[in-house]
Amino acid sequence: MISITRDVIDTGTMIEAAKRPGMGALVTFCGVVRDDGVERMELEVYEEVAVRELETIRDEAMRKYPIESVDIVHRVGSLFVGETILLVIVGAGHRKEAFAASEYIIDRLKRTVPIWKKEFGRDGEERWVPGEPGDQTSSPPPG
Amino acid sequence: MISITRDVIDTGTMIEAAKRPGMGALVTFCGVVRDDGVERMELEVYEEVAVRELETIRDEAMRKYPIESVDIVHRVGSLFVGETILLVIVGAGHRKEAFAASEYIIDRLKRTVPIWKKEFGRDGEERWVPGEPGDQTSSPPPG
Amino acid sequence: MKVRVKAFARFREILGSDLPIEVPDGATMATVLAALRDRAGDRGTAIFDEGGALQAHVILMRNGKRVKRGDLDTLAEGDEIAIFPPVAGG
Amino acid sequence: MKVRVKAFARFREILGSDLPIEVPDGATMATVLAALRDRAGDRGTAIFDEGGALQAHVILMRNGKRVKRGDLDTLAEGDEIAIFPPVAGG
Repeated sequence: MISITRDVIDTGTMIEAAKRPGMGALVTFCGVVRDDGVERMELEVYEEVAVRELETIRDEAMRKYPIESVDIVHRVGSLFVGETILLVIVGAGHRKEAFAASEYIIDRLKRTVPIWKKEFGRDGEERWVPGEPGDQTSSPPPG
Repeated sequence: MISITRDVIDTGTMIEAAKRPGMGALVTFCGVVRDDGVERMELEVYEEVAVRELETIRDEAMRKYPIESVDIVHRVGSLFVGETILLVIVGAGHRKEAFAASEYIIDRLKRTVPIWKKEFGRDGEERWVPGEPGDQTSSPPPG
Repeated sequence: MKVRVKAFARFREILGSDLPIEVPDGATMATVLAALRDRAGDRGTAIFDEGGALQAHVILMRNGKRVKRGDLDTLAEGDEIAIFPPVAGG
Repeated sequence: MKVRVKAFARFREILGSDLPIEVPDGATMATVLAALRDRAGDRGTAIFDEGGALQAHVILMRNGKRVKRGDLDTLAEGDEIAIFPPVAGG
């Protein structure tokens, strides 16, 4: 499943749903709101493009690694410290491929999926989180 | 939490319980019973030694990597295809360390924790899963 | 003809989130950018440099596909133009 | 004096899971291994080679700590000896 959601992500249910008989290993990544003096975050998305880009990333990972499934759920809207922002689940026959594909998916996602975060500090400060340097969006060539 | 259990492992609850304010990343590994013509498995443990060895592995991982938490639950007894055998959760500020520590913990665990698996095939065959080659148990020198 | 401009994150705060812009037939991305520059005014320094050119990190899309900033293709009625800073999801 | 022997996995199927063994004072690991060899009889080839020595992959513990197969320390009343094949958890 690939999805952008405004609701709390139910990690346990998603992991159970990802299981298939041929899998021996599921690697799950949860990105959560970290308390760096931050109280909450607001995440914004260019939704149609983000969903399409997540699907592209899933398809690439499935081509590149011998894995059986990729699920990605990205939350947007207002999130507090400790809430899950991003859930990536990779199921595979064996663990090495599942770990490698997970890291690939997250590195890629951070560079190319049109989502932005604004942090609201406990001190009242608001701050847009700067994007990671890199290609930015997989579509056509850089400008 | 470090534990050996005979009960179904509740992955979602364990992940939520592992969260701390300083964490930005939680990496979870679920090892599950894979269908290689296998119907179920029986796992056997030298429990006191296994728990102590899991604690040693957790402590080593926490010394070796800048991570905030390690939880390991290993199930024993009779398990069917798709059931979770092993759950490892690593919480950290950032993802790279969480991934590296997870892989370290699982590689180490497979070589040194006294647990054994017997597979029961759909064809009625019983087979002890051979151990991974390697040091075998961290305690004193090899014999 | 009309095109829609979607701006995100800091750029949305400057330009608004979803704005219809009237451009003449045969207009290109440059026409739209000029309209956005006027709209942003003094607040536009995150998007445009002093000479009015796009800042290095600004990303443009047309109908969901990345386009170069100097793209000379003529736009079509109903095109969706997106403008945003580097992404920061995950 | 008595020591307890715990065997696991395939070795448990051959030897039993938890057996008290009576050994003379001053006994070493070799004394226990000889008793186990007798007990295993014909089924012991997974554990002992034809000359009666331990197979290469057999692991021994005394009171939860790994010991070498040629360990000459004398055992004590109540010691827990464990014997098992390579582990396969995870």
